[in-house]
Amino acid sequence: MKNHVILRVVTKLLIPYILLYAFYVQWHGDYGPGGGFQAGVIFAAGIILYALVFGLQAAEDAIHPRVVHAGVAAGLLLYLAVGVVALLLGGNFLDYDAFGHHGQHHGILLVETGVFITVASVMVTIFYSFAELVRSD
Amino acid sequence: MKAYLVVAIAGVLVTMAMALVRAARGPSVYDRILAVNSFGTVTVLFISVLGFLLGRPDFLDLALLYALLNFVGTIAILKYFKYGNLAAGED
Amino acid sequence: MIGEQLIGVILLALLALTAITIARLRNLLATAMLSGIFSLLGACWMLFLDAPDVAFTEAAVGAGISTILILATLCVVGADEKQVQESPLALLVVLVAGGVLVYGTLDMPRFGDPNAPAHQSLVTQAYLYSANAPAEHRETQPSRDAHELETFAVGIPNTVTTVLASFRGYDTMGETAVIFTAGLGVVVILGGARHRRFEPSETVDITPSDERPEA
Amino acid sequence: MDAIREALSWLFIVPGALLCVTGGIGLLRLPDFYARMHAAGVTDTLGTALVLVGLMLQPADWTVTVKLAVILFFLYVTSPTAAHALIHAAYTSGHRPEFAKDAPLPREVESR
Repeated sequence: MKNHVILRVVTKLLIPYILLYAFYVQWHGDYGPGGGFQAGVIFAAGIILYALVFGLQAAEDAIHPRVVHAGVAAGLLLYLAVGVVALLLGGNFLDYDAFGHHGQHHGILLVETGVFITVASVMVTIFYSFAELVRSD
Repeated sequence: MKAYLVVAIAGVLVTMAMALVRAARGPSVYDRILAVNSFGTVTVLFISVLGFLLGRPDFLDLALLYALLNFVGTIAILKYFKYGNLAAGED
Repeated sequence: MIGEQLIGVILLALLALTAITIARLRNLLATAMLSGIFSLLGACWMLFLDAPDVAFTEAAVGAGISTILILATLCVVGADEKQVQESPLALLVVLVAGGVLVYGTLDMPRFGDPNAPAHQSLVTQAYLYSANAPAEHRETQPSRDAHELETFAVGIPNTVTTVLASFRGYDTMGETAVIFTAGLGVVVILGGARHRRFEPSETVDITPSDERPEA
Repeated sequence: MDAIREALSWLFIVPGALLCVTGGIGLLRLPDFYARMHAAGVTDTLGTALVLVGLMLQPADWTVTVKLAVILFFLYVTSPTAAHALIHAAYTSGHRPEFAKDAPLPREVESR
């Protein structure tokens, strides 16, 4: 679909906004609907749109599958790390009050970031793996 | 409850029903894609009007999400039908 | 009030119509598209019930990603549903199970009932209180003071986020682990695919049989 | 001021809803895919725009107005593009209107 001019231009226009909107949903989740899970899915949708229009190879060149595989683990590790750091600071596991005055705020943001990274990576991984199976190029 | 919002939501619901019938009946795959795309657009309207009707304008975040994601779904279906896979790069 | 109820009834009727259509179709491509519509309607219904966070998830996952992932799967397996012999026994089992579920709902509190246990529980009150109380509140008033509830103060306006990420942090960690496991499973099973491409003889016809031109 | 706002809301939202219904009827009743495409266009462009502009007139926070404008912008970018890609795919893959079953495939369409 790369040779389809209108589609290509509009996709290029749209992808930054989809990714930006994912971050809006991520950081605004404390005040409105949304959070890490939804943001991760939206972010993955932006990358998948790129893969659909410009081809799987182009997407894999932009974001290598190895990076995505690392992201799958990194998000969960970030989540666990927040818990362990709270433990080391003298609180209970995942007790954000140990982080000080605005601890709850910071803890929730960090944990949501972990969820975001894992969900986005898993969605992109699933898409890459399935599209890989029947690629024609 | 403002009367024009009620009119709007009634019109939007009727349109949703008609698009749904077209998506179910087909007959060709292109009719279905067209109906699904229209349905998505009308759903954006439904969510916006519902937000004002119930006095919850933060529902608009959801409408914005649909306005962006509806396009991705349509392109995916088109690509599937034209190329038989989702990986192809060249035409 | 009656008008609002009517919107809900119409949405549920459209949902039922979509579900019946999906069950009757044998063309999996059309099924994928209609399940996208089903997710959209489901999200509208949840929004109508004033649950924007759930609707958001349903919208992002159901309408955005799952349609694409279903299509990616159909590329591999083809778009015709396998014909199976429909037995009356299966229908009976489904009807009985559905009847039991409907019977179960009869004991549930009425929709929006203020006396429902979920609305009266101390836990609910604590959640709602914590979401609305500012974080500084806790500093000035020690926990054993006046209200027991004030120990819960978090100071984040969105109750759902507070409950998911703070009160139920363990739960959400488990959910993240589940998603991680799903990704791991896909990588382990399909990850080696690039080394063994499908041979041309293995390719499947992705056009559903009722869309194919007459041969 | 409020009376003008009310009047303008009626003027925008009700015709917008009617145009949506018109598009829906066309989607349901017109004879073939290319004709239905026109009907869907009515819903996607003027119907959507009138309803959203009407909602912008409602008294609300300025962020709400901005969000509505952004939604309108994205709908106006994505739906014509999706419609164009759809009709391009249909025509190049050999789908023909009811009244021109044997129309040949134009070279320029084929090569694009």
